Amino acid sequence: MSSSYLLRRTGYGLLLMLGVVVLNFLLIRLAPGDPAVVIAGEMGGATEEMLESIREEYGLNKPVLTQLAIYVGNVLQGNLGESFFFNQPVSKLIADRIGPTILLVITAQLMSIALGVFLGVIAARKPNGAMSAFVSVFATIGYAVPVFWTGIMLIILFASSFPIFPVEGMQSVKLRDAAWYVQTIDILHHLVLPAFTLAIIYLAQYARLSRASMLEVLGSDYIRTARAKGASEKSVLFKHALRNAALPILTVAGLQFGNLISGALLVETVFNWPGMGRLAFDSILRRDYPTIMGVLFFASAMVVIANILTDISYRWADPRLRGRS
Amino acid sequence: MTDQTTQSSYKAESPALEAWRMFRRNIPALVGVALLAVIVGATLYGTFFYAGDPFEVVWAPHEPPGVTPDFPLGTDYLGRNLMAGMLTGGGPTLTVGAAAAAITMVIGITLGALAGYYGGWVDNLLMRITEFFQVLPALLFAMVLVTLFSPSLWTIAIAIGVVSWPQTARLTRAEFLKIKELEYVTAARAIGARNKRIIWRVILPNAMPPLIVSATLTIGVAILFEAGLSFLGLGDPNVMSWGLMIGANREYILDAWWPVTFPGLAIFFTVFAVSLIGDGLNDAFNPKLRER
Amino acid sequence: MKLMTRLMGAAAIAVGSLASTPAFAEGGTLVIASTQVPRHLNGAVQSGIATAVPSTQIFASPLRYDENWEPQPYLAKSWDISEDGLSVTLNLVDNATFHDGKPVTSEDVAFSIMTTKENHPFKSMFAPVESIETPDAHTAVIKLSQPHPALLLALSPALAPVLPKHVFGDGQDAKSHPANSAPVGSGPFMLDEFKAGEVIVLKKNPNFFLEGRPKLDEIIVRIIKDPSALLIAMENGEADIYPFMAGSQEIRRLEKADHLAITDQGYAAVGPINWLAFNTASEKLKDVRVRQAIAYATDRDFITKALHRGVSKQQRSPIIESSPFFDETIPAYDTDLDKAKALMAEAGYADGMDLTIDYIPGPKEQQQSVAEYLKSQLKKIGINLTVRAAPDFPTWAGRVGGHDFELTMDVVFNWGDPVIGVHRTYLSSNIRKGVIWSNTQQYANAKVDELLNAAAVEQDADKRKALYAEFQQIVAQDVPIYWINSLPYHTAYDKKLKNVPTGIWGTMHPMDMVEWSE
Amino acid sequence: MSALLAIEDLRVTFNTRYGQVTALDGVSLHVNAGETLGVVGESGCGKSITALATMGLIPMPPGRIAGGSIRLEGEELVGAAPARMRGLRGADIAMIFQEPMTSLNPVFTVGAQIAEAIMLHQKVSPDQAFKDAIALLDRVGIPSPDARARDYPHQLSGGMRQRVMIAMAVSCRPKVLIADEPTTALDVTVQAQIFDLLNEIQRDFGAAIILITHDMGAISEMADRVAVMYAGRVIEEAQADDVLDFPQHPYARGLIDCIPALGREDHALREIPGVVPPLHLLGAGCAFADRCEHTNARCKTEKPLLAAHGHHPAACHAVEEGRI
Repeated sequence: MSSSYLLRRTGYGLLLMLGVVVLNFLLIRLAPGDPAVVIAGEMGGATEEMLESIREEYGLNKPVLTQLAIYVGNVLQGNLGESFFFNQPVSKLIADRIGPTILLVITAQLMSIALGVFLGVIAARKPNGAMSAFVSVFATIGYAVPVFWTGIMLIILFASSFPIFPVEGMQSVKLRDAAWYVQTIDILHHLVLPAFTLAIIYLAQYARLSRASMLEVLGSDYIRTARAKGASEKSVLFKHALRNAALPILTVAGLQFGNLISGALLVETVFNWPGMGRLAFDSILRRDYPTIMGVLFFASAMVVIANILTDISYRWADPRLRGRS
Repeated sequence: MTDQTTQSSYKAESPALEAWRMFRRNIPALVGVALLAVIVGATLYGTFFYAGDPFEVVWAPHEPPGVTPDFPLGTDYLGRNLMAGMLTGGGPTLTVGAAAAAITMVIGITLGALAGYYGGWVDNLLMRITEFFQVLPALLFAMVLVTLFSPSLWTIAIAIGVVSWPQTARLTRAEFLKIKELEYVTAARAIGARNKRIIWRVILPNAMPPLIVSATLTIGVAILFEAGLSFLGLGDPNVMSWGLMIGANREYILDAWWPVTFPGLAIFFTVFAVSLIGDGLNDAFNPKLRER
Repeated sequence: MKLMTRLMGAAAIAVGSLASTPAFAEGGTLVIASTQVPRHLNGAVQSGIATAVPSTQIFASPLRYDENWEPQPYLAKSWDISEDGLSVTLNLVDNATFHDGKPVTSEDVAFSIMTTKENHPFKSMFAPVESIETPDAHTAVIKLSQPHPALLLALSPALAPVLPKHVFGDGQDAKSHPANSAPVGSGPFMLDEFKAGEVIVLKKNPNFFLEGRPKLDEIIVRIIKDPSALLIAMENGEADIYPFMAGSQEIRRLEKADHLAITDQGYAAVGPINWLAFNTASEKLKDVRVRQAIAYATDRDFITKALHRGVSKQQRSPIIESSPFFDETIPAYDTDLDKAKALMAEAGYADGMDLTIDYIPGPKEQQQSVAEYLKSQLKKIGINLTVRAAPDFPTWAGRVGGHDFELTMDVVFNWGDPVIGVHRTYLSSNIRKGVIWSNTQQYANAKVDELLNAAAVEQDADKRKALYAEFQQIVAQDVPIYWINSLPYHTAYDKKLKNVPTGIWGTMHPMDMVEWSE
Repeated sequence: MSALLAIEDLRVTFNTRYGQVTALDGVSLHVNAGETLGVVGESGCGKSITALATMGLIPMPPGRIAGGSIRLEGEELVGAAPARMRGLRGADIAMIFQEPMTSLNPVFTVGAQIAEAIMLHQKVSPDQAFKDAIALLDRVGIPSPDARARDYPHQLSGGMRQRVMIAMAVSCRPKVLIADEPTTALDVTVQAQIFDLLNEIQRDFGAAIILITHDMGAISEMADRVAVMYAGRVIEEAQADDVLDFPQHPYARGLIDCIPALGREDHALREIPGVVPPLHLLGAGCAFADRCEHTNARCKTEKPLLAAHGHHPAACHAVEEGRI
């Protein structure tokens, strides 16, 4: 693939991001309520003079369009502003949390794709078999279960009945001075339930999708060719068919990424996972506008990046698209 | 098998009839219809048989289910009747689901149809807007909308609609791109039909099957969405809904599993039913899958 | 899947065995669990328990208090109050240094008190302070415009952290000073890491000016907003102490844990009152009889015993009942529905009325539950109450601060001395639109103003008490607020912990004596 | 002389939603080394099923070999172990498919696909296999085979792709090469080239070819012997010239008449009226009865058997009764 394509794609992504910034800003500033009162309230009540000095400090006494221009200018320089609630730059708040969110989302994504595709391929081998029926039912169930409810049920189950997995947080604070590998195991241990909860919806969808996709591919002429060559069943399934069946899965994986972030928001809340989703939720409740905007910005950026990566891998996986733009 | 390619010349049926015949034979889909009928029925008429104010404190908090015959599902953290909550809580959930799906379909179909039919700069512009909305993480954006404009059933439905339409728009556009090249569209144009008529009277009806399937699934998604928002405490607090019940009782899950479990199951079964129906419709409309 | 489970199980065992062997040495680590999120760590410009707990560890203050409301030396080894009550002299220790090694001087004390006066929301705390003289590096003389008996309590760690002037005095606005999130103090612990909204890690200050303290090596504050997650953390030993626990379910549950002890001591100075406030300026509620009717209809007994499952105590007065200024003779408004109906009829509302009630979003049991309860209870005297929920704190604060409400449930703290936490609610001079926790009831009674102003400057404890007694009688008659209960704050802690802070400020107090018993 | 490949009385059934249908109803065919057998018939007559059955590629379920035998050099293939069939496929029996556009895997280079076929049956290194693949591409007449081997199928034209398919099929020097309508999807000029190539390959490798087609022109060019199939049965079988010059069965006559003869005055093509009936609607009588102008009562009730009544074997009551 050409680098000019990548460049164009990235440029377009940046343009989308700019749109996101403008939209968020206008939306939030046009909403009812005085941010200065919000800030003062968080400090524990304030006088009119304090409100005035807060307005001054956060530039809230300027016209909205001027504020927008300033904000966009700042964002372009990588400055997302100061949180209304925390006495910290939004970028630091997000930097503290983006890692855990990415860890959760990527783990869930990989988990759901790996397991889902595996189930789907197995099911596709016998379209009328028991496994196939299971995948169909499981897919519908996985789709219908509210993700936060699954999380809660897992907490009930694992909190006391089977306390083999931690049900809250990402790390045992008492291990924060332990060796790196102990900490890594500890984090992975904490990751199991949240990642599984998040993965389960998509796992079901990937299973269903890859089953359908595999069935389609398995009926195609080149699979017959592969069999006619004398290729083994394993090679037919996992080499010849899966490479082709993976294309729609990739597309969906890219499109799902936004939903995955939405799901992560709920899962983080349920499992007290120290990620961006919870920051977003808390900031919305606190009317911490700069933080909300920052999180929306980063979340959209993650979607844009995921889409670009999907595009790239799609082109890698499907030679027919290479060299085309 | 190639040996069957000629069957159509022997047995001709109208597509709708054929689809209905397929659907009627699809047992999971029928299960879905039955399940949904039970849920909707209970929501609409349940209070005739079991009256109760879901907000009223009627009993000791956290009475387990099955202990007091008056409160078969037990009580919540305030001592409110869960059975009453379950019966009245479905209404808002289903209403928001249906309304949000309707909003999604209206926006999605309109934009998708215009983009697909006119192509060119219209298509370009509308697709850029669609992409833009696809980049925004839906739940997050809906949360912002709901809090900024204060939560009520309407704002929730609108927020869900506003964040969910892009997929429908894409689907509609794809269908329109396909159908507008077909002979009968050319024929309609040849006899001088106006664009408006071609879009809404000629192409849209033929694009409906996948859109109906998509609408069904959108209802399910919207219900889950409403539940998620309510769970986070962003639902309308003056209206008892299943999501609200889960969110309100979540703090106490270690002591009482039932106030969270029952509404969760209700949401699950509703969405399950809806998606079974959606799958059934999909199979019925999509002849390629019939053999499977 | 199976392999995964097995792997994770193995990891669990590995981690489990690591955690069970004491990972800490001598001093050890104390993990504090908290549901409250601090904005930053500087208590000089921010009120609230979330900031105060870490702030009192990081910053030392002129005085500290024991469990009998008696001031004790801290940065001030002694203090004098002049005869006329207009000047207070603090004699500072000479070996105190900030975490960056610079000495603590009277300049810093003067700077800190003036900064707090200007920026802290509790205006009455240091309002009479006119200037602070620093005759030498270890003497500070506070000059007052009028006698101010509340001053000594205001010099507590929770309210008067001593900031390093060389850090905070650089001209930046103290309210948003970057150092608020990376503070340098002279307290027993130093900030190691602050992940806003998640975790605060404090390390032992090796140069703490009190010999042999602190005992602990490390204090970690873990913020866990979800109560059930927090309970699990306490039960699993992931956290060692959980202060400010107010939920009856939480209390009842942690009482059952073998390794934990529960106490309700340590909240005397906080004075958290759960109350029902009336907008006395509104058409329907300006008639005192309506307010009294609602008071008679509300059953404190039901609320504390049934709704709160017996963990909370009834509260009859604007002054917390554990305070020395509380007047026991105050009318209690024992539940009397007939009387309530009669009052309603007298006020011309025999046919009932419609009202709305708001509540602070937060712990449901104290606020929302009571509001919901009132909805069904007030129906009995013909009041059709609509619960107006707010999705978030700012929404609620906007309504109440903007005087756009009829009834609201609220939780307000006494903060030790009535001058700090009580006056603000009842002084007519403090009716300030847009400001939450001012006199949002818009209650104005000249006699009350007079009594409170006199009590603020009265140095004789008995006379002061008498002034407050009269004040309490009047406001109980006028019911601008119907006080319901004190928040059932409890502390759950590991039984192996020694010297758990149970003084008047509880954990908003330096934990330099806390240690593990092993 | 026993044939290289002998199919006898082969019955294949499929389960469909219309119930069980018989796709092959007692098909017998054979082919000798170096010989080309043409199998003709309209689509749906069972030609491809016969080929797939020989390859052991009938999808089961829904398909099932209900009876008969397929022998390669005397070895029974019906019911052979799957591993054994895999070993034979591509090595001893190879197949070229109708649709070169879709028969190559779009995500692998053509070189890799040929090399895979080689490596599946011969112990060679991947490098060597790729080199062999390039040599094969050269052999099947692809210019600059070095570069083409690194191309993906979509980068090649249809004719090129069919050459690739042929290269892949002959990569292990199969004894039997089944070509299922190898030229249907190609331009006429390319068709001739492909047939030339097949002829060359046969000369070089000495393989037996089963050419499946509906095109009598192709038969006349390629085949030594011809079997005509209709609705799952062989209805006429003989040397190519015999069938072409003296078709017996009315269906075979129809097929021959469909050939647009060069230089003939009337360019109007004759067509066989009607279509092949769906297999699930086959009755007891001759499957061609509905379309045949010689049908009588017997045709409707009794299936004719393949037997030499006239010039050569055909399955037709009318021929047997001498009505035509």
